[in-house]
Amino acid sequence: MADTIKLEISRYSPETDAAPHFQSFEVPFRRDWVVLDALNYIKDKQDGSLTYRWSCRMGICGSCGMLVNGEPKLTCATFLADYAPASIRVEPLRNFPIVRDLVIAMNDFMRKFQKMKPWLIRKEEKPVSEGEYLQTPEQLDAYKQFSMCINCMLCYAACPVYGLDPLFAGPAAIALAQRYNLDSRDQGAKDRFPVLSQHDAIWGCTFVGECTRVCPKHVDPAGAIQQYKLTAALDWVKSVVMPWGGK
Amino acid sequence: MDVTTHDVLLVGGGGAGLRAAIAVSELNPNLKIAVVSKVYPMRSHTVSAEGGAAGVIKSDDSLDEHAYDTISGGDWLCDQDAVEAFVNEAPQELLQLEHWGCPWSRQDDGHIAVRPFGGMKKMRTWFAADKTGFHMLHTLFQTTMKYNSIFRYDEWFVTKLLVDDGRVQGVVAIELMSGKIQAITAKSVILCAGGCGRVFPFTTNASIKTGDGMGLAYRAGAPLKDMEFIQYHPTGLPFTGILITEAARAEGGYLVNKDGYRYLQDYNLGTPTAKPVLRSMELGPRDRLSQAFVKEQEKGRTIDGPYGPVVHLDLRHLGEKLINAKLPFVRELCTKYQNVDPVHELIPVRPVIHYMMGGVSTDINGATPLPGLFAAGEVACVSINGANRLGSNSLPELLVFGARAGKAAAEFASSAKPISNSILAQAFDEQRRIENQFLRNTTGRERTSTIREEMQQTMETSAGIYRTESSLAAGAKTLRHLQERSDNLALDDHSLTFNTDLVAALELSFMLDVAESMVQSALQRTESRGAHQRTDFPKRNDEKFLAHSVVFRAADGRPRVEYLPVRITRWPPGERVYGQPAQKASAS
Amino acid sequence: MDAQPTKLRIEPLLWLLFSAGGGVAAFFIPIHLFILGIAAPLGLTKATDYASATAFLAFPIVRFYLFVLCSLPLFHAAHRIRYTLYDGLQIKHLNEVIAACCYGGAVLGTVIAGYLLWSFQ
Amino acid sequence: MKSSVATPPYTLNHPRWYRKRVSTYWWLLRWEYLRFVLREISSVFVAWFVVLTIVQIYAVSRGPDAYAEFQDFLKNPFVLALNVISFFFVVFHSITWFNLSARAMAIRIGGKRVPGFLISGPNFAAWLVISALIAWLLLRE
Ligand SMILES: Cc1cc2nc3c(=O)[nH]c(=O)nc-3n(C[C@H](O)[C@H](O)[C@H](O)COP(=O)(O)OP(=O)(O)OC[C@H]3O[C@@H](n4cnc5c(N)ncnc54)[C@H](O)[C@@H]3O)c2cc1C
Ligand code: SF4
Ligand code: F3S
Ligand code: FES
Repeated sequence: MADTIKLEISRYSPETDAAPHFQSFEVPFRRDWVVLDALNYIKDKQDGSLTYRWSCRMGICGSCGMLVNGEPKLTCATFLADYAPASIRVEPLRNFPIVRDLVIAMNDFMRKFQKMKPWLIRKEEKPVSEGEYLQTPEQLDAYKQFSMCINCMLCYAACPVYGLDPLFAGPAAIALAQRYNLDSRDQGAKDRFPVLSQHDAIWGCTFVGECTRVCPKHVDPAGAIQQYKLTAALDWVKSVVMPWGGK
Repeated sequence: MDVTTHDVLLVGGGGAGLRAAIAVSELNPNLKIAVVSKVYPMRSHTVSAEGGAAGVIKSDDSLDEHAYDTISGGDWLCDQDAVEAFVNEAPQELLQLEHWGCPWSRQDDGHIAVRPFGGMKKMRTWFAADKTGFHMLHTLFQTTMKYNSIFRYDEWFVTKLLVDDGRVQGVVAIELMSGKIQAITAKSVILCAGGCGRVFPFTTNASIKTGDGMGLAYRAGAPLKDMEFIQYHPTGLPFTGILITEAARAEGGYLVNKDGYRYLQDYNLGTPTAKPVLRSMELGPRDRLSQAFVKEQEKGRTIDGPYGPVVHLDLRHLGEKLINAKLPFVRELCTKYQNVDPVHELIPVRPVIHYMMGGVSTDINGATPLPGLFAAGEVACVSINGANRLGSNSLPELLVFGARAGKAAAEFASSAKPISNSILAQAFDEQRRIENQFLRNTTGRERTSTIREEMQQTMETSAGIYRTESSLAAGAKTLRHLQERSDNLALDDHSLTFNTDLVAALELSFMLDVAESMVQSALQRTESRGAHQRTDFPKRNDEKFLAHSVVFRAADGRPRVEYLPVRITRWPPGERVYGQPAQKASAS
Repeated sequence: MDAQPTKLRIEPLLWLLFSAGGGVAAFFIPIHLFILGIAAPLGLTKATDYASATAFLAFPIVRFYLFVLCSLPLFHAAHRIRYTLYDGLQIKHLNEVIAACCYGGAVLGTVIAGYLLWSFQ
Repeated sequence: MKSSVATPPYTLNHPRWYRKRVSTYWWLLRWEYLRFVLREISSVFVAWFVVLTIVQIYAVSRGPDAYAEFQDFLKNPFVLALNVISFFFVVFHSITWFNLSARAMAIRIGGKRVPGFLISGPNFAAWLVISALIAWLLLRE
C-alpha cells in the first residue's frame, strides 16, 4: 500500500473567499491514523492555518464532526485505512453555516436545545439530606440511551429536513428532551410538551431515519421522535375523549 | 474596545466551573455570572473521565476511612483540613448531582451503586457506567441552562488576567468566531481552566489541556503549588494515550508482563488473588503501579510494541456479560482505537501522563493569595491530592471546591469596590501585544508545533516517572532556551476568524511557563515522595520536605521556589503500605 | 419553535390517520393489488365475476372493510405526498395550498367511497 | 430564515458565515436519501390502488356491463404495467413500514426493551397470514 495518502480539504476564509473551495494535501499513510491525525499532521507540518475543532481524540467530546467523503463522521474515530489508497474528501458538516474551513456555527442548536428545558424538573425538590431519589436499573434503562448524546451534530448534518427547514428543532434536541421526559425522577413532561408538539419540532420529522444511522453513540433520535409522536397523539386522543380530564 | 461587566466571572466551563456558576446563582440570584470557555462547555475535558467519583455513602464505610486513604495515598502531603472538608462534603455534592438528574448506576433496589477503586480501602466510588465524567458534565451543563443569571461566552479564549489596585478585576479574551479582543470585567474571577497534561508528549489529556489557567495566575502574580507532582496513569493505550479506566482493574482485570506473570506481586503490592482485593495488587495506587512498569522494563520483561514497551491488561476472564454491563466504553475504545476486543484479547497498555496534583495555590475556600482571584478543579491545588491523587477523587473535588469557590467568590463580589478605570488601558496593551507579537508579526522564524514537540520531549526525558538532578537541570536549561525561541514565532494564519493557529501559540506560551515551574520545583525537592521519584534521593525526607513547594514568577520570568508547611490535623505521617498487610492493619 | 398557547392541534390527528393508513396499506394492499391488478388480468387466477362481487358487497362487514381500505390509506398518502412536495421540491411557501389539496383529496375520496358503499343496493 | 440572501461582505470582527443552499436535487445525491424518497413516493401508488378500488366499486354499482368494461380496462397493457410497478412500491412500503414501526415503538417487558426484530418479525408473519386469508376468500370456488 502507498506510504502517503491524499486529502482534499474544503477551505473557506470569510476574509478572502467568496465561497469554499478544495485544497489537496499529501500526508503519510499510517494504519493506526484517524482522519483527525492527518489533519493535525497538516496543521503542524504543512499549513498552520487549517482550521477545525477537536479536543478529546476519544470520541466523547463531540467536537470533531465533519463530512468524510460526504458522510457525517467523528474524524477522531474514522480511520484513513478504511478509505486508502483512494483520496479522502473532508468537508464541514452539511446543513450548518460555515464559519471557516471545517468549522461550522452551532449557535442554532444551542438555542433550540435550551428551549427544550433539558434539566430535571420537580414539582417539589427533595432536600439533599434526605438522600437520593430511588431509581431501579430498569427505570434507568428507560432513558439511558437518550442520555448518551455528545452533541456532535452529525445527526443534524444527516437530516434533510433540517437542511430544508432551519426552523426544525432537529433530532438531538428532541432526543434530549425525551431523555428527561422518560426519567422516572422528572415531572416536567407537561412543561416540555408545548415546545415539543410544535410543527417545527416532532411533526416536522418525516422519519428519514438518517439521524439514527449516523449517530456515533447509538442514541437513536429517530426512535425518540417517533415515540414522542405516539405519546403526543395518545395525549390528543385523551384530550378529545375526556376533555375534562388532566391538562 | 468593547467592555462587558459581570459580578463573578468563571474562566472555564468544565465540571468545576459549571458547579461554581450554579453555586453563585443559588447563593445570590442577583449576581451577574459569566462563564468564559475556549470550547463549548460540554466539550470540556471533564467529559472524558470514565471511572467514577468517590463519596462515602454506604453504611460499612466512614468519612475517616476516606480521609485516611486520601492522605496516605497522597504520601502525607495533603492538607488534612482540606481533606476533611472534602470527604465531608463529597457525598452531599454527589447527591446534589443526582437530584439534578445525573444517571448514576444503581443497585437493583434503586439505591446508588458503588464500585472499588485504586487505593481505596472501601467501595465508595459512584459511577455512571464508565462515562462518569461525561454524564456529570452534561448534567451540570444542562442544569446551568435553567439559570437566567448565567451568561456564557462560548469559544472565547482568555489571554490575561486584569490586575489593578492589588486585586483581579477581570480578563482579556478573544472571541474566536470573530477575532474580537475585549475586556470582560468582574468583581471576582474564578479560574477553573483544568490541567496541563499537554506539556508532555504522551497523555490521556485532551488537546485543550494546556495549563492556561495556571499560566494566567502565575503571570498575574499568584503562586503555583506542588507542581512537581505529576500523575502517570498505569494503563493508557499506546500511541493515542487513550485511557483504560482503573475501573477495568477494579472489576477484576489483571496486569501481566510478557510471561503472563502478574508482576505487581514483586513490588510490595500484595499477593495475587483471583478476585480483586482493595488497596492491593492491581488496585494499588497509580504512582506505585507506574513505577513498577519502569522496573519491569528495566528487567526486560515488557513487550515491545510499535510505540515502545507495553504490558498487558487482561480482562478476558471477566466474561463478555460483565464487560458489556460495567465496562462498555472500555470495550468500545479498545475495538475502535486499538483493534483489540478485550473479551477475547489482551489489551496493550503503558503508563501515560494523566493528572496534575499541583496547581494554583488556594486556601480551603478556593481563594488564591491574590485578592479577587479564586481557583477550583484541576487547575487549583487546595491541596487534597498531596503527592499522588487517588483515582475517583478528582471528580468530587471539582464539585466540592467548585461550590466552595463559587460561594467565596460571590461573597467577595458582593462587597468588592467597583472596577478601576485604569483597567481599560491594560486591556489595550494586551490587545496590542497579541497583534504585534502574533497577528502582524512577519519576521518570526519558529513554528509553534516544533517548539511544542521539543518541550514535550524535554519534559518526558527530564521529568518523567523517575528523575535525577542532571536530567532536571538539563531540562530547565532547554526550557529556558525554548522560552527565548518562542518569542520569535511565525504564524501561518494572520486572519481574525477562528484563528486556531493563534490559539496554539498562546497555549504554547502558557505551557512553557508551566513546564518551567514543574522542572524547577522537581529540581529543588531532593527526596522521593508519591509521584515524584528522584533516583538520586530515593527516600522520603519528612524533616525537610513535609512541605508544599510554591513557585512564584520572578521579575525576569524565571521560577522561584519557596515552601509552605503541610497542615496536619489527625493523621501523623506514616508509611504507605499496600497489599495484604494493609488489610490487616486496618482491620485491627 | 416558540411555544404558542396550546390550542387543539390538528397535527396529532393527521399523524394518527397517517399511521393507521400506513398500517392498513402495509398489511392489506399488496395482496389485493396483486390479485386485482396483475394476477387476474393476466389470467393467473380467475377474476371475481360480477355475481360474486355483488354478493360480497351485500355483506355490511365487507362494505365497512372496503371503506376502511379506501379511506385510511388515502390519508396516509395525503400526508406523505404533502411532506414530499414540501421538502422535496422546497415549496414551503405553498405549505397551506399543498396541505389543503392533499388532505382535501383524501376527504373527497373518503366521501365518494362512503357514498358509493352506503348507497349500494 | 432564507438561505439565498446575499451575505454582506466581510468587515472587521463581523463573521460572514457561508450558507450553502440545499440543492433541489438533494435527494439524488445519496442513496440513503433516494431510498427515503422512494419510500415516500410509494404512497402515490397506495393512492392509485384506492382510486382503482373506488372505480371498481362504482363499476359494480352500475351493473354487469360497466363491470365488464372495468375488467377490460385492467387488461390494458399500460394499466397492467402501472399495476406491476405499483405492486413493487406497495410491497416496498410494507417492508419499510414494518421495519420502521419496530423502531418507533419502545415496548418493554420486564424493564428491558424488546429488540426490534421481535416486533417486526410478528408483523411480517401477520402480513403473510392476512395475505393468504384474503387470497383464499377472493379465490375460493
Ligand atoms: C481520560 C481521563 C479520565 C479521568 N477519569 C477520572 C475518574 O474516573 N475519576 C476522577 O475523579 N477523575 C478522573 N479524571 C480527572 C478529571 O476528569 C479531571 O481532573 C477534571 O475533569 C478536571 O475538571 P476541571 O473542571 O478542572 O477542568 P476541565 O474539565 O478540563 O475544564 C477546563 C475548562 O477551562 C476552559 N479553559 C481552559 N483554558 C481556557 C482559556 N485560556 N480561556 C478560556 N477557557 C479556558 C476550557 O474550555 C474548559 O471549559 C480523568 C481525567 C482524564 C484525562
Ligand atoms: S444524537 Fe447522536 S448524532 Fe446527534 S448529536 Fe447526539 S450523539 Fe451526535
Ligand atoms: S433524519 Fe431527520 S426527519 Fe426525522 S428521523 Fe431523523 S430527524
Ligand atoms: S475529538 Fe472529541 S469527539 Fe473527536
